[in-house]
Amino acid sequence: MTQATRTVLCMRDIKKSFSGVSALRGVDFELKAGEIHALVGENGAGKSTLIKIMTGAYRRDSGVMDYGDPVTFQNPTEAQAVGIVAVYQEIHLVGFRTVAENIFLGREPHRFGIIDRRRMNTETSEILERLGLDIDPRSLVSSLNIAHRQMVAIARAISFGARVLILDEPTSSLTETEVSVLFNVMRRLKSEGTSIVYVSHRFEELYAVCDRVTVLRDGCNIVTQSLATLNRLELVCYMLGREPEEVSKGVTAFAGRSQNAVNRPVLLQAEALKYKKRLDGVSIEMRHGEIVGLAGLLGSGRSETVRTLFGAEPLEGGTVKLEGNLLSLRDPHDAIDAGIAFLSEDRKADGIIPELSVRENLTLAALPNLTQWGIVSRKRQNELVDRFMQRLGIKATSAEQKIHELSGGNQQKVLLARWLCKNTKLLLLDEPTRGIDVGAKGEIQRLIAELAEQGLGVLMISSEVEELVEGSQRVIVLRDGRSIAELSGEQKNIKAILHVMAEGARQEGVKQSRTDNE
Amino acid sequence: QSGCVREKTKKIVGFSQTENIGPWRIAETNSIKEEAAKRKKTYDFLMTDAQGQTSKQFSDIEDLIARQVDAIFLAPREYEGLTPALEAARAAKIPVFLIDREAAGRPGEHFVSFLGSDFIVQGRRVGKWLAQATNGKASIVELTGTAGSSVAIDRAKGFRDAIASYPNMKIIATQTADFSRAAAVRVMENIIQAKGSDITAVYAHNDEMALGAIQALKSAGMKPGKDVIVGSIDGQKAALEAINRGELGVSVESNPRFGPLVFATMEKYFAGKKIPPRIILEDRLFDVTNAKDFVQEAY
Amino acid sequence: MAATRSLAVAGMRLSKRLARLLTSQGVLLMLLSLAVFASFRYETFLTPLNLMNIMRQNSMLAIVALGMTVVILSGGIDLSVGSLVALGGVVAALLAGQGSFVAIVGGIASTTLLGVVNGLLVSRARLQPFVVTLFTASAARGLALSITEERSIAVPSAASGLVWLGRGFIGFVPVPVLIVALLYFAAWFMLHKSRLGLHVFAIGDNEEASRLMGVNPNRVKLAVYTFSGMLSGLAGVVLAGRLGAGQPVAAFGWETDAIAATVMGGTFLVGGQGSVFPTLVGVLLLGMMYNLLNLEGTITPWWQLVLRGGFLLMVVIFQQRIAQRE
Amino acid sequence: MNSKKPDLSWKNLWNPNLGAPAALLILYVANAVFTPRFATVSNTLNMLLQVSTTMFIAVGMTFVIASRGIDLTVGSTMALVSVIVALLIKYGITVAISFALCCALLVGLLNGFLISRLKLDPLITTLAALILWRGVAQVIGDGQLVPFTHPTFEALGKGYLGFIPIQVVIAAVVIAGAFFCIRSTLFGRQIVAVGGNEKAARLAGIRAERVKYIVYIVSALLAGLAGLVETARLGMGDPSKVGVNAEFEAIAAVVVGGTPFSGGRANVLGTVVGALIMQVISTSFNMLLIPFTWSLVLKSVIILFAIFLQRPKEV
Ligand SMILES: Nc1ncnc2c1ncn2[C@@H]1O[C@H](COP(=O)(O)OP(=O)(O)OP(=O)(O)O)[C@@H](O)[C@H]1O
Ligand SMILES: Nc1ncnc2c1ncn2[C@@H]1O[C@H](COP(=O)(O)OP(=O)(O)OP(=O)(O)O)[C@@H](O)[C@H]1O
Ligand SMILES: [Mg+2]
Ligand SMILES: [Mg+2]
Repeated sequence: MTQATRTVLCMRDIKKSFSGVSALRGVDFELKAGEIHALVGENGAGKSTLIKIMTGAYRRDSGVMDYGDPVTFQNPTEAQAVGIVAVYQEIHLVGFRTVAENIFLGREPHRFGIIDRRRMNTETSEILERLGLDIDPRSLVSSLNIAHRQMVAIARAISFGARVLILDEPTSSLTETEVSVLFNVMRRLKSEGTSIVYVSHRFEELYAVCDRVTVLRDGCNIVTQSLATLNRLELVCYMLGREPEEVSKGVTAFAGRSQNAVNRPVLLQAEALKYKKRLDGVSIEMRHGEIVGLAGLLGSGRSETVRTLFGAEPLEGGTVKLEGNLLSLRDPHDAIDAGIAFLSEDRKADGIIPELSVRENLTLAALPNLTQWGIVSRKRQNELVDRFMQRLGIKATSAEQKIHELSGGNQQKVLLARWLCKNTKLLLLDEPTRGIDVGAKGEIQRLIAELAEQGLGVLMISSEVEELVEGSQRVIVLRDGRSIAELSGEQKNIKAILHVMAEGARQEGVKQSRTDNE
Repeated sequence: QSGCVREKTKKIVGFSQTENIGPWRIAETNSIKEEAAKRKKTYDFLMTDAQGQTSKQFSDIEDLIARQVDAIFLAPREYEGLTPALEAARAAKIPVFLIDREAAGRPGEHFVSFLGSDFIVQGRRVGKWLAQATNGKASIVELTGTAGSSVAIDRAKGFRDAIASYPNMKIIATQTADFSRAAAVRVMENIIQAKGSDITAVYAHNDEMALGAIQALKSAGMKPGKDVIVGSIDGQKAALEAINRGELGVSVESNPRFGPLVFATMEKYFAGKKIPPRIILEDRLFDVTNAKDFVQEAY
Repeated sequence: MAATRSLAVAGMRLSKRLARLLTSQGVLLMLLSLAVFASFRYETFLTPLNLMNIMRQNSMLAIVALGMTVVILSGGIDLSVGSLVALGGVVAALLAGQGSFVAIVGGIASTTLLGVVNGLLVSRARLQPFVVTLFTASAARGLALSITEERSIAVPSAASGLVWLGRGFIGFVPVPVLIVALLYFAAWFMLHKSRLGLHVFAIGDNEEASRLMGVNPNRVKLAVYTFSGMLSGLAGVVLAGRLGAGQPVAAFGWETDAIAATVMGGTFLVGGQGSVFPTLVGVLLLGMMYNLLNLEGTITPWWQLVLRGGFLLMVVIFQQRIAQRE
Repeated sequence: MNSKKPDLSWKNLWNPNLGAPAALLILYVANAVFTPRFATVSNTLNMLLQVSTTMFIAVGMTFVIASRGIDLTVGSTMALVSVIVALLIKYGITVAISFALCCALLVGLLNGFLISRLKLDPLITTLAALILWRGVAQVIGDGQLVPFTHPTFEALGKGYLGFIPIQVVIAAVVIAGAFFCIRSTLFGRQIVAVGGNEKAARLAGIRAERVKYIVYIVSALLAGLAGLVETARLGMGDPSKVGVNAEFEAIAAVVVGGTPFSGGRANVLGTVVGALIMQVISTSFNMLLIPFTWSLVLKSVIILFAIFLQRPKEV
């Protein structure tokens, strides 16, 4: 057991505002030697901002930071130099450079300015091996999938041998195995005396590795306490600022919802979808009012499935029928016309239009409906925006705030609202609750269920198997670009799903998915 | 096919033109091309366009040398900067005939001869004419040609020489209008705003700019030819028409039709005759007395 | 499982390599086929004199294009190069009376200084490179015209070093060509072997990420614009030596030629991807086009413009096709 | 509690969006004081007259830049329109104008095709097209000036409506239209969305390809309009000098006016202010008779300063 007593890093009364809007209003934070310190809070509570101030990526407006001596970092390089290293929430890597170059960027082994590439590559191999990763150090980062990129970012941070390691939602796109590898590494680093700041919205993870927790709410720190003495419910209450009895029970907000859509008419029939080498025979059938989960390992083709259904990637084989009508999906416009909506897993790249306001982002898809003679009705736009901002509880200074200034969770709500304010029949959700705090997550899950009750069909991808089990009526499992099994009723449990995801559909009693249809 | 395999019986003539913008240059190019076309039987004709860049013109001459032409007509971009090219031609024993502008170098050595007008004299003649027309008392706006071009520099110099002896002739504004009518309209409008009715004369380095200035004067409600006397250089058709309308006072000719002369000079040279180092063209002066007679033949 | 994956990764890398090679060799291929065409059509094309002409004539643009390529790789653009060439040449010519060394150093120093100004405005003041360099270009042009009173300045024959730089030979290799070769090798080495080079690629690719990973983008930007300014000055000095005069109106529009050459070489305008040698091929392709138009000698200037524009467009489309295949 | 430092509050007060209007105001006032006859009605009208062609192009350029593109062909489009209208005016004004604008449309269509369909980079594509179309214009006009007389058509560039030049009126209409378009129409919002994040816009059902197509067409048509006005004003078609460097003037106006190259924002009024700033500078330099060469230097420095005032804040 490490005796975590010495303070490594101490922040007092940190304030930061962005063009007049306060993100942090006087936060105190203390990190002890050799502890894993969880930093939690709702979306927009200020976690990422606090972290960026720690590393000098942002300048604080006021407050002191003590790292042995009082320090002010002008940029992340200075922080790195004294042993404070971060993995930021948005993966920050350079796409067209190799893995090794990314891992050593800014501190390349060199002689007279000439890089020692061999050393860089061998050391990178070692680091990756320690993380159990099978990635060539010379491959380009842009050729890796999100999970691998995330692992590379983590590998980079770990390789510094830092005194303070900061991980901002590192696990949001990792699978269970990768998460457990990461935790082992974190535990080892801790035993070596490294202090770790860990941000996550997944509570199991916090309880699995963290020693203490600091809860932020609305830019203020609410409490700092040992996790051993704080149960989940209390933690949630601190985060949301509500009383225990107000906070609902159950793992996800789906729990206890009615799950009955058998008698409804068929909504979607997708058969034998093919796309490049990634999809090779995915079939999905679903009814109005049904929530269908799509499970699979990373790279199994879940995202591609929904993207092709939305016309975002060209379909190279197979048919898609909506309410019995054959669709020809050349681009998303066609899908939208048919009544399909899609929420991408990559909010920043595929979702928000950063410079535009919440109002514009929210009404983007519905604009044609709000338009007469080519002129957008501002009045109807405002009505719509007001309604949905209220209904989804979107936190923004006003509807005119730029969307990139909102926190991740609120951005996600705006994007969801973008589709809800249109008449949609089928909602395709790719990781709708990734990186979203419990409160907002619950709201979004409740919303999804509500929508389904109103007759909407929802096809949902999630890496959190609980979400699939509790939220959906059926779970379709993909593997290597094929749909291999469909689980419902009793079979739809975590163990079974994980098993099929990993091993294929040979388990007895699991219904084989039909590639030939009835 | 002039570009293809060379017929040894024919001589090749290369013409390196500075640029092909504006009526004057185009008239020059066309004159030389027409003359070459007349001698298709005996000469192949190649032309390069330096697009107003000395460095490109240097390369063009190098290319002509590599192409093994027998003579080069060169309309230099500028006085300085082509000496090395002339030296290269001399080393390759290719005679060079300079037309319309001079270049640094010795005649008979770096080039055979210079054929062209004297720009300083042109400026001087406009100056003299203006002095007479205004009785030695004028407030003059000068519209200069492309900044840095030798023509602009010489025409400015000659004009100043001429009016130096008249104490009451003052240049009250001098601005560049790039030899272009569009630019001249703009610049003149602004100067009119600043100087208003102070302006009594305009000296433009070419006809195009004079025509632009006349337009600006008219739209400002001033009467070119009466309130403001305008003088320029080139003698192009539109200018002579303007003289006939009474808007333009004078246009000193700057003859662009070098074709016959330069070919004749070259043939004399090949025939072994002695060529004078400078062949200066007689430039005429057009004003209200004679413009009518020449308007048809102008370019 | 792991083995097949690493095999797949290796395969993917190989095909990418091949594609990248093609992107650079695409222009090379075009250059060669144009050369073959020309050598059949013009008997004087394949003479040593003509080939040397092509290389020598284009060496100044090649120097400028090198600077441009590095700036573009860093995600910026430098529209001031043409004016800086003029300024460098003019300053050198004005100083030539003081001896060649002073002239050369002075010419290069003046433009390097303006390169620093570009760099500071882009990095420290966070202004957009396109605009900054557009206006420093016109400022530099104005300066060059003002200090010479709009005249060309002859280089006195006493400044033999300056003249040698533009017209001299070492053995049978023209000095400018030698300078180009040295510079391209040095730049290649810097870009691909040094830390600074890696940082140039990194900020061109993703500036924010590089910053968070400990690269100082300001310093890198300052370096690339200074480098580009310096090379422009050098090109100006060489040009002044070659022409025997410093001309304030020289190198008009070279920035667009330099950009075109860079893009023809397959460097992406968004930054982060590309290399220097393909740019050299791009320069030669442009230069050979001019050379062929001259050897043909009968195409009217306006058709020459149409051909140039069309050809450029064709190369760009061709490059795009190759890049898309990746 | 209220112990804010003054310089901090000043920094917060300073809004970078005000940079351009402030610069315009300062320039105008300074000139009113120092330049004789500057602040007169006739000179102001004169400036508006001169700036109007730049205004057309700059407005089109604002659209293009907002969609995260750039259009360098505008100058050549002007030249093309100029020759064609001058050559065809003898067949009647309607024929000439419609044919000329069709050619402008063609330029826009080609740009749109190359950039949105073939996904080429706009800068290099329009650079190549700039050379190409300038050549085509000269081929059509055989490099010559094409003079003509047609009072009705010439009124487009020389006529007055009351005491206001017709082209200023047209410019005002174009500006108002563009402002309205960006602010309130579906198309305007789609341009900004595409410029802000093309992938996301596509996934929200916007046909990004089509939007970009239209943007380049609009830009080309406005350039065509500028070419018409310029030609009418000169009373001749000029394939080699009309519209030279017009693209850079327009881009400068757009950027000085605060529309960033990174796309996703369109500030039409800013562009107007930007164009006015540049016009005030060049007019006053002409009026103060500052030598051209020095005015190049001074003008650049002033404009760089105006841009500097609007630089983004640091976080
Ligand atoms: N660059 C920025 N400009 C303006 N406002 C910002 C900026 N970055 C963050 N904010 C604001 O600061 C507040 C805190 O954001 P921050 O990203 O720190 O939240 P977070 O706790 O990390 O949330 P999440 O869990 O969603 O990541 C939010 O209200 C956000 O709108
Ligand atoms: N050949 C490849 N080249 C580049 N990227 C690839 C390739 N194959 C898969 N990927 C990337 O791997 C990731 C996972 O693929 P996909 O999205 O189909 O699976 P998924 O099950 O949806 O995974 P996720 O949980 O990340 O959404 C995707 O981001 C995809 O872009
Ligand atoms: Mg965050
Ligand atoms: Mg996915």
